[in-house]
Amino acid sequence: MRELGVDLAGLALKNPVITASGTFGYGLEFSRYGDLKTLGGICVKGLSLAPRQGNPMPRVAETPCGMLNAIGLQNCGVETFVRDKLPFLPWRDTAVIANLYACEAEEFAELAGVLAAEEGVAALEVNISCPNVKAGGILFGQDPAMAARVTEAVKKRAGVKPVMVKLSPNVTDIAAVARAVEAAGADILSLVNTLSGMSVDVFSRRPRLANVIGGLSGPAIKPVALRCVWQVCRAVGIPVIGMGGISSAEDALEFILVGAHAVQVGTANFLRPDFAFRLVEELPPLLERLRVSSWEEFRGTLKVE
Amino acid sequence: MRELGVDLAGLALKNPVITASGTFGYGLEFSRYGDLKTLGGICVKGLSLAPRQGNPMPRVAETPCGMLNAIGLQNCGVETFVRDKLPFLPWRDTAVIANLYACEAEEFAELAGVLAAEEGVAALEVNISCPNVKAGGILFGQDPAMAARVTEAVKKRAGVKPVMVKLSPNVTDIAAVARAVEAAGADILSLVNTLSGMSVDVFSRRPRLANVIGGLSGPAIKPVALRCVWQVCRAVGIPVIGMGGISSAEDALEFILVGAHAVQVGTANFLRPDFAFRLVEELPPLLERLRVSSWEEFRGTLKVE
Amino acid sequence: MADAGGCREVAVLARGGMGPEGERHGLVRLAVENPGWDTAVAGQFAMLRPVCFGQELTWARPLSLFGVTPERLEFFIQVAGRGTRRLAAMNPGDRLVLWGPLGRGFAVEPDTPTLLLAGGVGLAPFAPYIAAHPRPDNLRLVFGHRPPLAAYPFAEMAATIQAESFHEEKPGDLDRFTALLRERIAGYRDGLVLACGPRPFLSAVADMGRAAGARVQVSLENRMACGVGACLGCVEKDASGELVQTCVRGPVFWAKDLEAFSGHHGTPGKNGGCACGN
Amino acid sequence: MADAGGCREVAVLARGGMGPEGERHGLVRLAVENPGWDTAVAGQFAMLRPVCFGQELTWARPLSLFGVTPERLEFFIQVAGRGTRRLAAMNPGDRLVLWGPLGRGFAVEPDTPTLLLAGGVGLAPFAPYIAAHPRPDNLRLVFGHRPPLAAYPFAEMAATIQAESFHEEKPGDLDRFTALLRERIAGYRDGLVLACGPRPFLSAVADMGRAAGARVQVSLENRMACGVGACLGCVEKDASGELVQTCVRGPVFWAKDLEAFSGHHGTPGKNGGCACGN
Ligand SMILES: Cc1cc2nc3c(=O)[nH]c(=O)nc-3n(C[C@H](O)[C@H](O)[C@H](O)COP(=O)(O)OP(=O)(O)OC[C@H]3O[C@@H](n4cnc5c(N)ncnc54)[C@H](O)[C@@H]3O)c2cc1C
Ligand SMILES: Cc1cc2nc3c(=O)[nH]c(=O)nc-3n(C[C@H](O)[C@H](O)[C@H](O)COP(=O)(O)OP(=O)(O)OC[C@H]3O[C@@H](n4cnc5c(N)ncnc54)[C@H](O)[C@@H]3O)c2cc1C
Ligand SMILES: Cc1cc2nc3c(=O)[nH]c(=O)nc-3n(C[C@H](O)[C@H](O)[C@H](O)COP(=O)(O)O)c2cc1C
Ligand SMILES: Cc1cc2nc3c(=O)[nH]c(=O)nc-3n(C[C@H](O)[C@H](O)[C@H](O)COP(=O)(O)O)c2cc1C
Ligand code: FES
Ligand code: FES
Repeated sequence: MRELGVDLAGLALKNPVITASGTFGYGLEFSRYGDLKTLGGICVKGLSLAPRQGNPMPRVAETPCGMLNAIGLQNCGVETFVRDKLPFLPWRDTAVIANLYACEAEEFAELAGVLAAEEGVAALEVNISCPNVKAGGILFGQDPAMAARVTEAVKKRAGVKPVMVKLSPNVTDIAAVARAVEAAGADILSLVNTLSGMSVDVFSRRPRLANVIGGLSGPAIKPVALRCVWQVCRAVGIPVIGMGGISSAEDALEFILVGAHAVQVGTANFLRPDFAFRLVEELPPLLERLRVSSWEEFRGTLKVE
Repeated sequence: MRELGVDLAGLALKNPVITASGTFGYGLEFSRYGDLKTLGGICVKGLSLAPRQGNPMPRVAETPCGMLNAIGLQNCGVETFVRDKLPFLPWRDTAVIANLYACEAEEFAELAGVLAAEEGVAALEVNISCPNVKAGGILFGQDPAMAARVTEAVKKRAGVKPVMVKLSPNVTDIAAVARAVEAAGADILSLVNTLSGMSVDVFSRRPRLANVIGGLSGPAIKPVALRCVWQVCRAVGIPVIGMGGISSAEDALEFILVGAHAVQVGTANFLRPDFAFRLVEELPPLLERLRVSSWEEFRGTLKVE
Repeated sequence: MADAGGCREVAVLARGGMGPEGERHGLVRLAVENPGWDTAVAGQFAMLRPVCFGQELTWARPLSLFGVTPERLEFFIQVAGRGTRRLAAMNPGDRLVLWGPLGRGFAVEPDTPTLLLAGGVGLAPFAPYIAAHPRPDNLRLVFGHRPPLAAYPFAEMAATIQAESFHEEKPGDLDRFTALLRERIAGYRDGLVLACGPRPFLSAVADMGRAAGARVQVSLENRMACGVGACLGCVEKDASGELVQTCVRGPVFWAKDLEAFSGHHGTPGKNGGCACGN
Repeated sequence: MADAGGCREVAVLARGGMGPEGERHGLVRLAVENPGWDTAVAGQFAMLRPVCFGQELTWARPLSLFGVTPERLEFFIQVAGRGTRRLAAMNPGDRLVLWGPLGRGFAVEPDTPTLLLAGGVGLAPFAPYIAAHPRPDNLRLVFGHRPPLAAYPFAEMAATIQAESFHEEKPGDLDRFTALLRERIAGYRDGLVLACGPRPFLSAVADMGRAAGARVQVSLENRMACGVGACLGCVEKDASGELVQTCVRGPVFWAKDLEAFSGHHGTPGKNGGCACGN
């Protein structure tokens, strides 16, 4: 297969491999382990208007074939990102995607406004897996109407930047949220965010995360993620970016087989820091073995009776 | 700790270890591997009014630290169970819990009626993780109102048998379902059932389950299960039975630490067929190490600030 | 005896390539401590779960009994994926959990001419079958294989009974192999034909056996999670349309008793599945 | 150099108990191929992920550099859980993924009297520290331990510098060890005190160092997922209330630069966490 590139509603990627938000820092942390320019895209850590400290320690825990995190969106704030990080990223070669975090729709819109002006930002990814402070803490992503409202608000201020909405798997009907967000104008969907989980230590009788509850990621969640992506791809017409537990080239292609246009890799970046770079290299030989000569010929071709 | 027994709203168990429905056959399959009388309880495979064939093959697939199944509730039917299986189970020593499967509330009630008459049945476990045929296929357990209706219907016909409702984790707000079911008269809650998941093979481009979607179980889901049990224990006053990925004595105690009265072990029975028997033996020394001298002193004592 | 049939943790005693060429082709012979089995029948199997599976690989792997002595159980493993790769890499002293002997083995009719048909690693159960048979002169083996013959225990087996092998190397060979099978099977009217190998091979054998008037047994390799009849993951439809567990009602079945091998189209199953995933 | 600092798969060269008693106490010395590191500083660390972790254990494990030669990197491992158990059981030839050298090491001030304080496996970074120090006569080591001294590489280290050890065996010993530490530290006004060991030990050392007017560095062992500053799982609050990554800004910090070790109560963090679990 010659042409690894994909185009998602105006977001052009040289290959479908994007590093997932929160697992690849601001990108620069990994330049020692590979050439950032070879990646399809980089989603940076969730950005908020003001810098944030996040949750108390401990905030990560290892689980069978996965991990929990409750970082609590520690980040340097959007201004610092734009000033001190973005200029050093190879954004002309690799799509830099800003991941947006806020507690109210207006804040999301304001963030979008700041980033819409930045040439180096290829797209905005809206993290709706976080609590809506005004609505008493229920997650934006758990209610189709609220998810739609955030999408609209961001879309209005995003200018020409494609808006990608990142869905939570912690819902009864993910397709319903996906349809609502599509109707509200989202250009792309990405999923899944982490599964809500918890871990405790019977010896100390304490939770392993100070926040008690955290987000589960890694291979353990891949079956759930794949099911979500499949359901969403059948429910919407806009392009979908799949993620959740991808830790090999085969895993990546599984998401494309069920309908995704591109993938994000998260926890696997912790398996080894050159993981994403290697994944990009492993795709062509695997596609060769599968005799796939274009994405169109493979994407969404799962055979179901 | 001398006294391992627990009492759950009239369901007395000699110890808190119950084998989970669908993973321990009708119990007798395991008599070669241990003494069934040593178990706290046995939940048998989901029973329907008529015998059922289940889904086409393949219907199990291995996943990282877990498995998917889409058996489709193959079972011998409640009559055959009562006639050919129940009499051979040591139900005077070990609580035999019938797991009920139906597509409509009336069917559930009818099943309850049949089993209420059986001396050997200690309790009824209502599997509401299955689609409501009348309501167009949405799962009973995904809608608090429907879950409550099934609970009421079963409760009316259950006579003196404690009614245990088994919750699905595939919902936005499991505490809401738990509260609805408690209000409808459930005596006990058990959770979690499997997570909805999927697995595909990029070489054949086929799903690994003929049914495409199946239920994820095993250690992979333990963090999600533990979070659900914790949330439900804080939301209701009735006893809770925790399960999901338990594969050691420590795992079992984690569920009790977050508030469960007893546990069920499922997929771990496939790790080795004597798993549940060994678990019963491993609890006392571990409790000793933890210096726990009664369940009351340990249950629900997770230290959260 | 109850004890012998339980679940035990045992140690690996020896591992080696099967024949001089085996290791190179992922064909390995594994000997483990015998926890007290004495009554195993050829065609029965064991579930093996190396301690090194940890929690990552959930299921034990089913393997046919290849040899049983009072001290050791032997298995013949072909590397097919993640689990068999780890099994085939075990070293003496490494530990595994094992339960069995499981299922039903092949029919033994000392005085009936009996044809053994093996495809690849399907050769495994026939080693103990031949060893235990009271009238080896009534046995004949036909063995089809892709890796070189020296990677299989064929020579040892051919030393005691009439045996021939067929090397499938290029496309077209399959047709010639099928022709050979048909010819051999034709001689077994009212005789016994026992087959173990890939499913398409078993299907072809069942068809040819029926045509020839032979009584055929096939050994199935359905995916198994528990091995004890509990998970219902390994089922096969019998001739009456009932789904039965391969692990307890098989893995060896009379071909005529299974819908897929009986030549009859079954009735669609009554009361199909549930979308809930249990 | 860029290459040397990358991520590489290497083989284990040797494994052995630390000293004659080490293996029995879960204290193991592991040597692996050096993928080209030449500039490592004592106190820096590597992330090690044995191939045998498979997918079950998600994270690599951080280990201090214990020895560096052009051919080999050496580590000193104390079995603490699932990951270190597997690391400590690796055999020559087994493969692991490794990245580093990571983080910032201990200050080297040749002419400043320098006190090295180690608790248990916290001894590890001081072996290369001593080896590389231009003025070993300016160094002094105090080492507290629970397993027998012969399970540690103490004798080798004591051969080149002034060193003493303290065996904590029974309750009450801790107080006597603390008294010993206080006495030693008291002699280092304006000197350098470097500490590595369990967190309560580091806290006590920082307090005593402050009281004595010594400059103190502590090496933290916060839980780490990535080791490269990306996951924000290993953070520690600095003296200004900022959360900084231990893996890149540490693991060695000046005690005065960290809230928990500076003796000052920090301001509550601005803009706390999010319940979403990211
Ligand atoms: C009764 C019985 C006896 C057997 N005897 C032998 C034997 O003596 N020697 C031997 O080498 N093999 C034998 N097998 C087959 C062996 O069990 C499988 O090759 C093995 O389980 C595959 O596991 P894996 O992890 O290596 O492959 P996986 O990575 O799990 O899968 C590889 C492929 O095999 C499929 N598969 C998974 N489990 C099974 C299974 N249980 N049977 C068949 N395919 C499966 C998968 O879907 C996949 O396509 C036997 C199987 C059965 C049921
Ligand atoms: C910079 C640095 C250098 C280190 N150098 C050495 C060394 O040279 N030799 C050595 O033996 N150990 C060293 N450690 C500690 C070692 O990394 C941990 O003991 C190991 O990661 C525990 O993993 P495990 O799987 O064995 O234990 P787990 O089963 O994961 O956990 C055991 C206990 O340790 C906790 N834990 C998990 N990860 C860590 C961690 N990274 N650090 C501390 N506690 C943890 C768990 O919460 C649990 O309570 C170092 C740690 C750091 C951060
Ligand atoms: C440590 C950590 C931090 C994360 N931070 C964010 C974040 O800031 N914003 C976000 O949208 N997702 C965040 N995620 C979720 C990931 O981007 C991804 O959706 C999830 O981990 C599933 O993919 P994986 O299994 O490949 O890791 C984080 C995940 C991890 C493990
Ligand atoms: C093969 C299989 C069959 C199952 N069948 C049923 C069933 O009939 N009824 C039911 O309520 N749950 C069924 N379950 C769900 C289990 O009882 C349990 O809720 C789930 O597997 C989570 O626990 P575990 O991780 O310990 O397996 C089944 C699970 C498996 C793996
Ligand atoms: S393998 Fe579980 S029923 Fe046969
Ligand atoms: S270990 Fe990930 S930021 Fe330090």
